[in-house]
Amino acid sequence: MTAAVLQNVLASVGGLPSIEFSSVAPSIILALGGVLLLTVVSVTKDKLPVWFPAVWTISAAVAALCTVFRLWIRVGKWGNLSLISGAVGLDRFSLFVIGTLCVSVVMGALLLEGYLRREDLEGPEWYVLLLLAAAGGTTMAAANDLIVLFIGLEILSIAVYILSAMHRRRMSSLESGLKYFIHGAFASAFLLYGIAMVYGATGSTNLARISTFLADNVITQNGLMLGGIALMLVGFAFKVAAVPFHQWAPDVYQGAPTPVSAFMAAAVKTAAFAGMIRVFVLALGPTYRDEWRPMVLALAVLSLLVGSVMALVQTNVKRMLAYSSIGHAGFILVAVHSSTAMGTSAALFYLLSYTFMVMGSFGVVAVVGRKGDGHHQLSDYRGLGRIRPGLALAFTIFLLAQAGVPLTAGFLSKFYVIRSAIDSGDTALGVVAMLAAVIAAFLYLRVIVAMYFEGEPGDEVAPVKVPAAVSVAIGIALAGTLLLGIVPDPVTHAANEATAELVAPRR
Amino acid sequence: MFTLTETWYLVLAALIFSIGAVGLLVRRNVLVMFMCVELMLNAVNLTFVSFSTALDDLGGQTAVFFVLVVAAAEVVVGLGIIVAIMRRRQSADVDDISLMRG
Amino acid sequence: MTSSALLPLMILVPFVGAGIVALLPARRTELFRPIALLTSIVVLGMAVFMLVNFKVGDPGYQFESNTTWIKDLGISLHFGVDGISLFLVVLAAGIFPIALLGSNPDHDPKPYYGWLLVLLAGSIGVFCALDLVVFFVFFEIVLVPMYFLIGLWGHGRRVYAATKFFLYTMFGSALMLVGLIALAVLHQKAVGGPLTFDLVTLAREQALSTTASRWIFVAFAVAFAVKVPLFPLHTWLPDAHTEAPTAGSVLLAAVMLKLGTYGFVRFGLDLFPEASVWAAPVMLTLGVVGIVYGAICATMQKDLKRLVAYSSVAHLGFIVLGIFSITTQGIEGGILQMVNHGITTGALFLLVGMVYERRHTREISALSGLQSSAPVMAGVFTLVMLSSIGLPGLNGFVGEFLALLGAFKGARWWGVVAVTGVILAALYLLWAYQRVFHGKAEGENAKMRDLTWSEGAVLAPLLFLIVFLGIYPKVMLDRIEPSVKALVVHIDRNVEGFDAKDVTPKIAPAAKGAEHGGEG
Amino acid sequence: MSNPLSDLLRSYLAVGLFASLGFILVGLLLFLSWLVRPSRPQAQKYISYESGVDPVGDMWSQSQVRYYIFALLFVMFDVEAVFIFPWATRVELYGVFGLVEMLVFIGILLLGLVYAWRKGVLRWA
Amino acid sequence: MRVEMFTFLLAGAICLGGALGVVLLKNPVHNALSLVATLFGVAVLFVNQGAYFLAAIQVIVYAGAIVILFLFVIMLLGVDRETDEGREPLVAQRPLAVATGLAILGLSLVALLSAGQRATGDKADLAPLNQPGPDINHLAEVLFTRYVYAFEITAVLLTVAVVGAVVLSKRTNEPLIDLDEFPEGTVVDVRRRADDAKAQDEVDADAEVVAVPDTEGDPQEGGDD
Repeated sequence: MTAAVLQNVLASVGGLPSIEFSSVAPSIILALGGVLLLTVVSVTKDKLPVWFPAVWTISAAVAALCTVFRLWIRVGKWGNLSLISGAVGLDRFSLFVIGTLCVSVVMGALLLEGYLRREDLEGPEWYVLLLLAAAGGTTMAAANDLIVLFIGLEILSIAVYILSAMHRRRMSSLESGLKYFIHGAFASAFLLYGIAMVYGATGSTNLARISTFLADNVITQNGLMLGGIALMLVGFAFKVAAVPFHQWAPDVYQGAPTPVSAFMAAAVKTAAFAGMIRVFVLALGPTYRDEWRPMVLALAVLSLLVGSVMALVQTNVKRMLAYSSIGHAGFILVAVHSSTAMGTSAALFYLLSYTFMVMGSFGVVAVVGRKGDGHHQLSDYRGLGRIRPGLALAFTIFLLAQAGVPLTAGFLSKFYVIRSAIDSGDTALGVVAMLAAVIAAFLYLRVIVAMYFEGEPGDEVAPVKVPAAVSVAIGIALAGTLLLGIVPDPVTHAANEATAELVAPRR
Repeated sequence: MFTLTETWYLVLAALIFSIGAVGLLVRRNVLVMFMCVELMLNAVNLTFVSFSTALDDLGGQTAVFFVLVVAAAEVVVGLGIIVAIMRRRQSADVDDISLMRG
Repeated sequence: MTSSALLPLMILVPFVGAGIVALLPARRTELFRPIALLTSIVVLGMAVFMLVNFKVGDPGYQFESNTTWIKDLGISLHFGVDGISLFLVVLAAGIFPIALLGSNPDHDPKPYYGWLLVLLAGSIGVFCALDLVVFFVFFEIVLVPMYFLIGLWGHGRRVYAATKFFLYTMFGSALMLVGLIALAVLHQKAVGGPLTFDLVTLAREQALSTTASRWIFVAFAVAFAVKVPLFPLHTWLPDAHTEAPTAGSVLLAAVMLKLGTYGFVRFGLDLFPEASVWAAPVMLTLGVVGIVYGAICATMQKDLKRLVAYSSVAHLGFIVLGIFSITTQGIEGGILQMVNHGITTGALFLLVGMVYERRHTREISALSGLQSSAPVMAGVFTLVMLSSIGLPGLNGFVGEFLALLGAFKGARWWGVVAVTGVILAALYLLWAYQRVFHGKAEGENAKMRDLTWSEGAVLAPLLFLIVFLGIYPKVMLDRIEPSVKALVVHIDRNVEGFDAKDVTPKIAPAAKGAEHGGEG
Repeated sequence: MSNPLSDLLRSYLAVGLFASLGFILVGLLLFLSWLVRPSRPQAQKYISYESGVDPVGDMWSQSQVRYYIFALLFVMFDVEAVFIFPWATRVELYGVFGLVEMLVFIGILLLGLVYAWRKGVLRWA
Repeated sequence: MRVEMFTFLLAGAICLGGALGVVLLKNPVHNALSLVATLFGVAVLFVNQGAYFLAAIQVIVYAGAIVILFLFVIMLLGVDRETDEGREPLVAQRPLAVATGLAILGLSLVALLSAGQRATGDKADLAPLNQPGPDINHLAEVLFTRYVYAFEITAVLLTVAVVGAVVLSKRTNEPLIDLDEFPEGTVVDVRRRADDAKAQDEVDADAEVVAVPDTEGDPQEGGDD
């Protein structure tokens, strides 16, 4: 409890912002975890066991998860807080998102552990960047200030750019890193330009002060405000790979090493959506709702349709999962579009269950990719049902969950989103979303058909070695997908309570 | 003559931003694309400073501070990736790079 | 109604069975069939216990059990059985062991029996679920095992058929999901209070505006039309039936098709009475078109199994006709026909499966003169065929007659056209029988071995039911009538300008003594 | 805008004038000589001058790979320095709080440097 | 007032000229130099608006470090000679790109010009700008008290960049294993290039003593990367 001591030493200095360290504990733990791992491994120079970085990462993520629970109870008692002079908003919304990020870090580390050993790549940098990316994500989720949100987004993005370019022996990994970098930089410039315009129109970059300013006075010439909203939306749409800003996603998912694509699909999307909800639904929701909702509606419908239709023509399973993740982004955009508390909790629940589903699916894809991470064609999955029935069954459950078959997390999350959409009056959007889900179901069936129905029993299938760590990750993902589908009560209850609130900073 | 309001600065910044965006979309050479990104970030800095002066508020200038840091980090990592690719191959054209066209 | 754990148990036992089968190592192939059989026998026992303890005159739900599943969404595991769904549950539980014994899989039995048990759990659950979401969950859960059964153990173009089957139903259920959520949300907005998906409360309170309830009815109707299958959406049925393994097609015919018609009764008439009356003409037309179209297609089929599949389309047309005539007789006839069709078509598919096992072909042209080489099978086939045609004295006739009676009262012209369907039915079946069983038998047809004792034992209960229900349907009618009467009264009360054109049923040898005063 | 700014700029005016004068004069001379001299271009005249010896290899000699990492790290720690400047101007205002704050900042970057050093990236030889 | 207008016009012209130079010129070195011109133009505009410290940083960090890094990379990779823009891989690339560019240009201009935008936010929200004394002090007061959180996570950002730089600059000549993965059509010249790359790497290996340690025979190195 050195943090407490340090805290009141600092607080004693008059006029300075008191930093309750415990409030940002998750981000601190993840960030320091990453940095210390970096130094520990580089100082001890390979005298540490090879599994040390993975264990360190997982324990850091689990520690962060524990602080999330503790803070959840504390927020329950004392209500939401705005801390460190308005930069961080501690409310159950951000805690839920941080929890989801910690889950994706644990699963990402497990997938990496098995993957790196098989590809005989080494170095702690993978895990360090994983932890620092998660730290960036947590700052983004809890950011109450647009600048802090932007920096968090940049930490997350840059770390993932490097991660996706780090597979030395694959040219496509380097290229996916470069392509992701160019699109990411382009998107950050747009997001930043949007922030600048909003700053011009409202006078502050703090979300709480922006919403109070917009509530108090109506801007007659709101050209700046509209421009700002449009540009910020473009920036977020890029990050979330919503159509028409999705061109980068399939190539980058295919090129990047599979555990990194998994982390990208789960964590980057979660953090980006958390940021988007915080900015649009919370800060700009009450006043500028009618301006940004039509744009989000267009993004949602396009993402749903293109995401599911384009996936049908793919033959590479990783590209298929990339397009299906664009479809999922469309679904979450539907929840964001309703811009109600129910919509937000629907989006949160969707993100958590999506993290489990996508991490599990990419875990299986990583394993079937065999040495060299190159075997991702549908034909590589032929006969998987026979040689590794357990793995094939797990992948079937993940795919059916993504299609929305009941008794899985996918069904309930889609159910939640449709309910929030209908509750805020756009039933047509709900129908479109479900039809897109049906189209996407055909994509998932194609993979199941490849695994079980194609290929005579006779022909031999290349052996697939499932490392222990990856099977643990797939186990966790399986448990998450099924438990969230069958016994979702505690999580749905938490998602309902995870409403966010912008607390104005004490001057 | 006209009085110099911040609108002039904003228009200039918008022009630079657009030129940067067009440059990034049109040019194939990766290095030039990076420079265009830097252009866009500079345009944003200019917008921040002109708003900061107009609103008589320090917020804009602190924002420029952090944008600079982010731009620097971005360039370092970007060029790191480019050099890694170039050592694997010679030409810097993006179309050679779009090896994985979908 | 004390909350009895019978129904949840009936759903849980097959899941447990499936779990045991899944956990057993694949090597021990001899274990899976007995475990599956044992589980289905236990479930059948519970079903018989329920049948015996069912209080005859009570129109409400019996054996109810209600535990909350997801508190925030107002979804509760509410199970209950009434006159309408009682016999469907018993049919599902009864037909299952028969389908199990009727045939055995040619490769890897472990997943086969595992998926079959999951299918059993799903089909029982779907008939006794009284919560919209729980019904939807079982409605889709039943999809996955059938997909794998058709896909892995089917014949010919099984992958195409399985995928087509999965996507058709998924499309329908997607609309239904949006419909039921809209129903619950609009209901909560109108009535206030917590969000609830409970069928009983939603049906009782009828809080929706007519346009909204009509739109939602259309969404439900599409989902059920795919399942029934009604004319435009039926193209998946012939493929699914012909490519499915024998057990699969028996269960598909006996249980899966009834989801649609049961859905129309429970979630159409009960939940949206006004919309059902409004949509009745359309549904009747589709039903009648189904009867005539099914019959015509059946006559042209060259594959015996495909012929039986198309005959199902015709029979289901009758059921829809009965239901949407919205008269007590019509609905009773519909429900009765659901059960009879399950028994008759199940027996037909078993017989076709046995012929296929012996001759490895289903082409009618390749089969001729089987009567001489397998007289007992020919006899059994004749009996089942006559029941399918609707020969008076057998179970098919009772259902069809009641449905037509109701149709004549409620929807006269549709009834007239439907009667021609009866004649066509007789046409294609008799013609097929003549080609397959009569004539000279040479080569393979001559040496075909007759029905073995074990196969006879499997078919015996079905044959007994065909005859018994044909002679004494009162045992079923007594249990179905109160609930149907309550349903008609419920419709009458909620829909103005709808006179329950009711006629006292004067059929069946032991005509019921008590006269019905008007609507009763 | 505010006038103190414009007299600051006015003081630079002299510098500006002086510089432009210089440019104009030099430019004028070069232009005049370009105008007058005959131009008979031969290849010999355009080879780069390497103190009389024939030039060897490409004009743009390819710089060594290993100096590139130094440039990258320089940018990073240059930016770090940029943060320390303003901090230094108001140190007395923050007191202990500012000290701890800057120590954390520099500490994290120091760890990054230690990592780079242990990775053997900084060897100049 | 006139002096300000004059410097704005001059610096604005330099910025626009430089920006166009970056986009239109062929030789990357010229692009880099025109980028420097733009940066200086922007710095002058900062001075014009009273943000002196920012102008200084702009020159030091941007022009001083980042563009030099650009030039360094250009020199390192020898891409300075004219790169032929003639070959256009995506037929629809150029008109499509120009169209989107114009759209973006239109968006920005319309957003700003049409409404003759004035900053409409409330005044001095964070802290008043024109207090007495150098602007670096006011900046410092705000930066390290109100934005302390942003300041601390910048350290994490810089560390990520350092790790990235070190990891990505690690040289390896292990063979590429995913070349056969891509359908023949797209990788025709890449495979040829990959072979040249290998040849080039050999040349690199013996030509320079690579500080980035993965040459094998480096005894005192100990466990390298």
